[in-house]
Amino acid sequence: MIKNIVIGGEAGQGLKTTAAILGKALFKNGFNLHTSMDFMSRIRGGHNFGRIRFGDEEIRGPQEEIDLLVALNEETITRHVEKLAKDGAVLYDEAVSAVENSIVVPAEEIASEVNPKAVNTVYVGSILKAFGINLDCARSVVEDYFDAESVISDNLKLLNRGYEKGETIFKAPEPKSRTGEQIYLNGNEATALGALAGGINYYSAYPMSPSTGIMSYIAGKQDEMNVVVEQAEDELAAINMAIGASYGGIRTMSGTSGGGLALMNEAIGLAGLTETPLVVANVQRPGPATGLPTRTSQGDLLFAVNSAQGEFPLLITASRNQENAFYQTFRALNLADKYQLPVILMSDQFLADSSTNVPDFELQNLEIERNLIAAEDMGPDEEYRRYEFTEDGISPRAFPGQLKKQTVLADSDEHDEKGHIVEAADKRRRMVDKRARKLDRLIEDDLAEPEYFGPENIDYLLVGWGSTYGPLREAQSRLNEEDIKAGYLSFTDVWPLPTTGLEKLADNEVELIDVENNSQAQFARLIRQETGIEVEHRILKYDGRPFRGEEIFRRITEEVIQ
Amino acid sequence: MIKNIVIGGEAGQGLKTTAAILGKALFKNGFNLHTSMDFMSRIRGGHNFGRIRFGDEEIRGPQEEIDLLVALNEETITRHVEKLAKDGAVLYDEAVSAVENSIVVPAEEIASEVNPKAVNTVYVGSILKAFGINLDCARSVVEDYFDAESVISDNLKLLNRGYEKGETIFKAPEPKSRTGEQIYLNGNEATALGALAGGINYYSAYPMSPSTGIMSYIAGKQDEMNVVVEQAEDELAAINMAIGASYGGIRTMSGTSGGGLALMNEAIGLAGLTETPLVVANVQRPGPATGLPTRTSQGDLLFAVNSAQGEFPLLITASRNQENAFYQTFRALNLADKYQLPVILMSDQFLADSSTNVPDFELQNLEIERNLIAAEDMGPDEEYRRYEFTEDGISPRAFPGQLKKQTVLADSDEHDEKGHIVEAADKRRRMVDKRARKLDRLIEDDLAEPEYFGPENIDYLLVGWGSTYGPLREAQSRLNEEDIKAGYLSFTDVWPLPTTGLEKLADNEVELIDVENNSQAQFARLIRQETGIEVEHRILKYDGRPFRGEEIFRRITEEVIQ
Amino acid sequence: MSSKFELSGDTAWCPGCGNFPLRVALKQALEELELKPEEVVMSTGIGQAAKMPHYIEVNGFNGLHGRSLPPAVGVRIANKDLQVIVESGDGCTYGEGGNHLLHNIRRNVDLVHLVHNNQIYGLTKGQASPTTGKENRTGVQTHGINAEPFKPVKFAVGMEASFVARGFVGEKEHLAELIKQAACHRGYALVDILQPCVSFNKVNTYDWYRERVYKLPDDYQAEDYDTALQKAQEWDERIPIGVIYREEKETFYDNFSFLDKQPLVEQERSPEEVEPLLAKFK
Amino acid sequence: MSSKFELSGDTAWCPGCGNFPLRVALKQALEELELKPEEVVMSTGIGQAAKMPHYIEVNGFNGLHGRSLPPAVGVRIANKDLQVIVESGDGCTYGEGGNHLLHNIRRNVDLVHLVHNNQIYGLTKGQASPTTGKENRTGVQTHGINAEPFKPVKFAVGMEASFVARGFVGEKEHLAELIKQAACHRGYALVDILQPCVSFNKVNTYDWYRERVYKLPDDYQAEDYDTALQKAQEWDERIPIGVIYREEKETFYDNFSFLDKQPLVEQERSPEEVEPLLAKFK
Ligand SMILES: Cc1ncc(C[n+]2csc(CCOP(=O)(O)OP(=O)(O)O)c2C)c(N)n1
Ligand SMILES: Cc1ncc(C[n+]2csc(CCOP(=O)(O)OP(=O)(O)O)c2C)c(N)n1
Ligand code: SF4
Ligand code: SF4
Ligand SMILES: [Mg+2]
Ligand SMILES: [Mg+2]
Repeated sequence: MIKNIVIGGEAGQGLKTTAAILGKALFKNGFNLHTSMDFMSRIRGGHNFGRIRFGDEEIRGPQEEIDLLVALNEETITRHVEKLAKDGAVLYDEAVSAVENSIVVPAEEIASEVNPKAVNTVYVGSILKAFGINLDCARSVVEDYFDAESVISDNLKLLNRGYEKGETIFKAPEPKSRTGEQIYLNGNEATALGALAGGINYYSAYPMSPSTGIMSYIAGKQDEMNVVVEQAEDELAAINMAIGASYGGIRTMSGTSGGGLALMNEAIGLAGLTETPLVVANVQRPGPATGLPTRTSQGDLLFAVNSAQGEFPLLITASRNQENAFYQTFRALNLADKYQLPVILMSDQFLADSSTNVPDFELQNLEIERNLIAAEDMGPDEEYRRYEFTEDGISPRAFPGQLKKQTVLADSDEHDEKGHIVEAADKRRRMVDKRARKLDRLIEDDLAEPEYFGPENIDYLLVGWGSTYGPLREAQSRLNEEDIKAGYLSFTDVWPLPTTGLEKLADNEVELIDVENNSQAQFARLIRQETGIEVEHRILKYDGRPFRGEEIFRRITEEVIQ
Repeated sequence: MIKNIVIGGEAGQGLKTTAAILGKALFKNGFNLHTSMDFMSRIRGGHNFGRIRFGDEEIRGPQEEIDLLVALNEETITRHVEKLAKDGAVLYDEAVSAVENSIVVPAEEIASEVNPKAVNTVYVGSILKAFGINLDCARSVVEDYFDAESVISDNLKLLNRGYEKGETIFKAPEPKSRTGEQIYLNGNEATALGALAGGINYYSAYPMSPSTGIMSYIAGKQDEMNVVVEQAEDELAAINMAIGASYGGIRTMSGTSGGGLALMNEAIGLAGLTETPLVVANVQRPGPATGLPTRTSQGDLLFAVNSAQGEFPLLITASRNQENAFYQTFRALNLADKYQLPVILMSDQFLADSSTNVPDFELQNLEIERNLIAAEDMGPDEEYRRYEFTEDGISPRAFPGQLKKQTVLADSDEHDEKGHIVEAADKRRRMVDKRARKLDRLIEDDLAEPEYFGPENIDYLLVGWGSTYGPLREAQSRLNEEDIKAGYLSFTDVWPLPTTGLEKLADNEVELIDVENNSQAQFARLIRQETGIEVEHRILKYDGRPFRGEEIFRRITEEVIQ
Repeated sequence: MSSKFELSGDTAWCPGCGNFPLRVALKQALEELELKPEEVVMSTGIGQAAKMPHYIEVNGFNGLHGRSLPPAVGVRIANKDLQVIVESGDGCTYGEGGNHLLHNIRRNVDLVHLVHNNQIYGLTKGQASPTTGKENRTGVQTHGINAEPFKPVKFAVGMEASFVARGFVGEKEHLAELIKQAACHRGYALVDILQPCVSFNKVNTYDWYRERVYKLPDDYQAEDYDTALQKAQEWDERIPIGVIYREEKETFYDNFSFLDKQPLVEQERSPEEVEPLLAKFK
Repeated sequence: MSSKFELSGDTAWCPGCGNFPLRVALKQALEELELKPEEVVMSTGIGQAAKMPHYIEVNGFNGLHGRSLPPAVGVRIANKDLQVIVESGDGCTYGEGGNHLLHNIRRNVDLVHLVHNNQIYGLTKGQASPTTGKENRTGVQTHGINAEPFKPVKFAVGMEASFVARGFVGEKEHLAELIKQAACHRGYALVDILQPCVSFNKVNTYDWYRERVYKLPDDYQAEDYDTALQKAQEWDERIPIGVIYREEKETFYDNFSFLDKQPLVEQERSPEEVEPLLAKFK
């Protein structure tokens, strides 16, 4: 059984705190859950809301139909009431006549007696009560969440009051014991943890929604993890500092959103030409220009694939969910080092700001692979050449000061093996070819084929990349439930495009359906560019909102299958 | 008959002057000619050279085989002598034993008696003599080229001396009277003139080879043409100033090369979202990063097509030669205004720095179409809305101050018809659709199909875009001469990609050959992306040097036809 | 007082924000300058401050973060009859846009530049801006600030900007007066405006500013460079507001004889004008 | 004298260029500092000046035009044991890279920053740079310069950079001494170096500089800010060379306790170190 809570109110009403405490409490109580946030680009006022979906089944994304609507203001009711389930309820500080089940909790009044700032905890208590969930889980979260003793005790008090004033309307799902240890976190946190696990010592960025969470998380761990986090004067500085640090020999990372990636473009080419490992997280929002700063999109795909003037090897990989974000980030750092190239790690606001429960990370299986030259690899009289020609194009990498009596020269002009500027036609050609060979090797050894989900024989094949994974899996299951033979191919690596799996599945009998959070079906275009395969159907969404599984299901049945 | 002169020497030896005077003299003498330059990225030293090909037939590009090699230093001989034609000659200040025809002109010695700085004119005299061409044409060029009386008289003197000391080796082609009035200019000059004819009042840029020539030319005409030319502090300023000026109501332009275009990327999206007309010339050089700053490439195609994060209508058009550069630039300014979108005008070092004779521009047929709203189009109580929804997506455009009691609001966030920030899903969707409709209209009304050259029935179809036009036409003619049934499709508009002509020609019987100055066959990729058509053969060159017609011909016979 | 610059509707600013009194002062100044809305163009970057053209009835170009200045220069070149106002936050102007500030002081185009200096990144929820004081802690600057705070007024006077002032939103009348003077000044005029951010800057509050701010005396010599250089260094303990430095000098326009005749935007152009240029190529 | 920093081979510089004596002074300074080539990293942008790491035996990161400073900061953070030198032209540093200069003065990372100030864009063939004098004409600045020249030393002192000096390639020994002092200074050290461009700058020639340049007297008080502020304004008629301003202050490194222990690049990392962080998410 799955239940869906929506909590809405103005920016500044503490929605984030409510969602965080409630989500964590439900998590501690043993549920699966998915919490997603819909924010406006403002600090106060307007209308924000969060969706918390929880239950005993696997939960992969948000849902539209609301079981419990928690209204921090009246507007929330007006905006969301039509999505209320038949037997849904509204929690508000006065009775709502239009709906059948109206839970009245005058939260502000209640809080004002104890601590007006802690009003959100009243809601948490009443919400748990609505599902008949015992408060224990929430108590420990409150104790963790706040620092000051007095604040904790106020909140515990209000949690109880909220519970007492509330009313049990729903039968809660039975929390089953989840498989193994789990953690509950959002996409930005997962990415940040992947970066830290990957051993970064430096992170430089310029604040930009929705990527800032990565920087904030790492910044909070600077001393613990020996990482310097530097907020740069602009994105040009951020990326060029990171490249310098990487040339200097430490692992580094940067993160931004589309507009920042645009400013970083020239330097991505610099990393490509100088063969400096570089990982940049691009947390997408709808563009172009400022666009919709706090919303979600997959509109930067072809922009990222075709980064920077000229031609150079580049890896673009997209995280499919919170768990994957951690491992992808870790892997990106390894591959950047191995192939000495820039990697753009694609995420988006939906993934970045949504929290879910995932299996605890398996750190013991991870290995940091720097792929640096060892001093003993150098012959006694050999001169170190940063861009030595090798069969697979990968030159031995050293950092300055690493090798005795050897200097390391990296150059943004076309160069020879040592790193000095060259202009001769044949030298240029050889260097272009050398760099290109690295990508051939990467394709052979490390490129991740898409994962396939679904039955063996299919009539329809859904294709998608990155964070649409959750909703797409849900849609695909729903289709199968309705006896529609549909499979789903989930891409993480998108450039170079892995083609084997797709080509195998995309035979003439199968109808392909591209599902993307953009208006131009960029991934379908990329597929045709690289394979000639035409994806005939397109389910596109470009209003800044994430897909919901049921929505994809519905649109496919309406627009494709009919 | 066509003859080919190569003049080589160190940077700083005045090669540019020699080529300019000689080229102009040959032009005045009634020849067709093509002058291309091969520069190193340095001010002095190294090895630079120019190729001047002239004759009585149409000449579209450079040629490898040399008739007369003019060596300003010894290195020139070493580097180029192997390309000397069987009956070719070398002009040098001492006898060259290795070659049959050696013309000895001790130019420095001769010049030192008159004016050592004018040594180049000695060469011009001797070169003309080598072909038995009378000096009259050169005299008038010298009189035009220099300002000071004394410098002119020194140069005239040295022109004569060079002529006297030289020796006639070749029979010159007969200058036929060319059809109509002609002019002789390079690609950057043609682009600059197109911009001036298009009525720009503002040009802002940051110096970057090989685009700087556009800025320099326009800068020299500021007062004459009422144009403000501003060298910006960086490319970010350059493009954002231009966008502001365009919003302000005047026609503007900017120019750069790949690295600068990367920095301008975010602002190209800004022009897209704010629907501000903007023309940017991207004069390509080999990338990524600094690359080969003074050489040629077509490596920025997909980068330009996929400019900036997010999705917005954009036109990419490439000039095919000097004549076309003028008209394309003019047209780009008109289309940017008509569709209120950014246009990237693709050129490259080969086109920018090569001079040729073209028919005088037909100014009387050109019309500047601003497509601004007229005051009388507004109803008496109507509020002006910058982004009014219309059938074809094109909203009436006014500039600030134009309409009484009306304000003009442009916004980089997603916005409503008035220009105010919006976040609602349906409003976003409608605006994305509105912008997209403009491109549909452009495709219908204004997109230029590629030009086709060749016989009706073909076995091979060459496809290319932009400046490879000259060499490709030459190659195609050569193929036809050898009874190979080959046609050539020359694209100027490349995004949106015009597909009709291509789809008509590319039937199963025809083998397609993509010819590009890059390593990744970007245009072939774009074709497959947009049409599914696979271009099976690829003739690629990515060493920073332009194609020569004979080279394409040879490679096709070797690599494709066999 | 209802003003022709009034624009009805909600703002995205927080209740109590210093942007509100700033807007009042701005509207008052524009009224008193007897301008019409269509004669004013506001060019902004991105941030809370930069939303101003959405909340006041003027022409607006709300461009990219960090790029409030360059479009303004373009607009002013296009049309000399417009009053062009650049407006943006401290992050936008002194951080991302620092290079444009540096070079536009040199360019000296006739612009009014109002910086809402709340010493914080408001819209992105409270990271340090270049002007954030060392004593601040933020979600990213968890250690405190890794760099010396940028001092806009000192910087601008050091660069010999032609007009440098500091205002405070707590002194609305005074601020309106500064804006008027900036508009009347011929050349680039920077007004750094102390504007408390009630949501994210818990250090530089209204009280913090009120305790320190004082108005320059009437006999202050803003035309004297050495005086200005000294005065521009004051901060921390006592913070002067008023016109700190003023110098009439050559503007960008003076370099172009054809710019002062008629707004460029009104000049008709025809392709045939290039005819004479073609002669050189014949 | 053959030096371990000597790199044989041709340069792309013009005969007679001021870059040659600059290189001599640099090599001399590095010798006298008793550094080894592998202990020095030079980070440069793009331009004629920026080609230096190709003509001297040190580690080099020859990055993008305008971006000579940021990679240097990264290198210095990675490895505190390296002597990091930023080197680039006036166009690269003061034009395209202006924002990095502005903010790295504030950051105060321990770097030596040598600017080859030839008052022109050399590599792109002679357009005006921010420091080009008003009296110059170029192929783009056909009217002359549309903006006030940028004054690097004045700017840096105004920004309270921790070490500000001016050198002249015509005074090689003196210049070598300045470079050494900059290297020994703890914090960011800017050395603006007057370097004639014989190919494109026909105004600011060796003679032009020689007529104006003078060495600061021995008793000059570089530690006194007001003195420095005054001295930094001298130009045009008389141009002081030497250390104009010097102040020991907090550096970027002081903000991070873990930076001074061991170069970051030598610290081993393991994925399991994040284990304790995961507890918060359970
Ligand atoms: C290129 C780019 N980088 C980053 C951002 C994100 N961003 C938007 S506003 C802002 C800072 C706002 O601070 P400030 O300019 O001081 O304005 P305030 O909100 O404080 O008024 C940032 C970093 C962006 N929109 N574009
Ligand atoms: C992004 C970018 N813009 C422009 C250029 C072109 N460019 C190369 S060097 C240079 C100017 C060089 O001047 P300066 O920095 O003073 O160095 P100098 O050659 O005088 O030593 C320019 C504009 C570039 N390489 N990259
Ligand atoms: S975040 Fe700060 S500056 Fe922005 S509106 Fe709120 S109080 Fe004002
Ligand atoms: S162009 Fe000028 S700065 Fe560059 S090498 Fe030549 S003389 Fe030196
Ligand atoms: Mg601010
Ligand atoms: Mg220079």
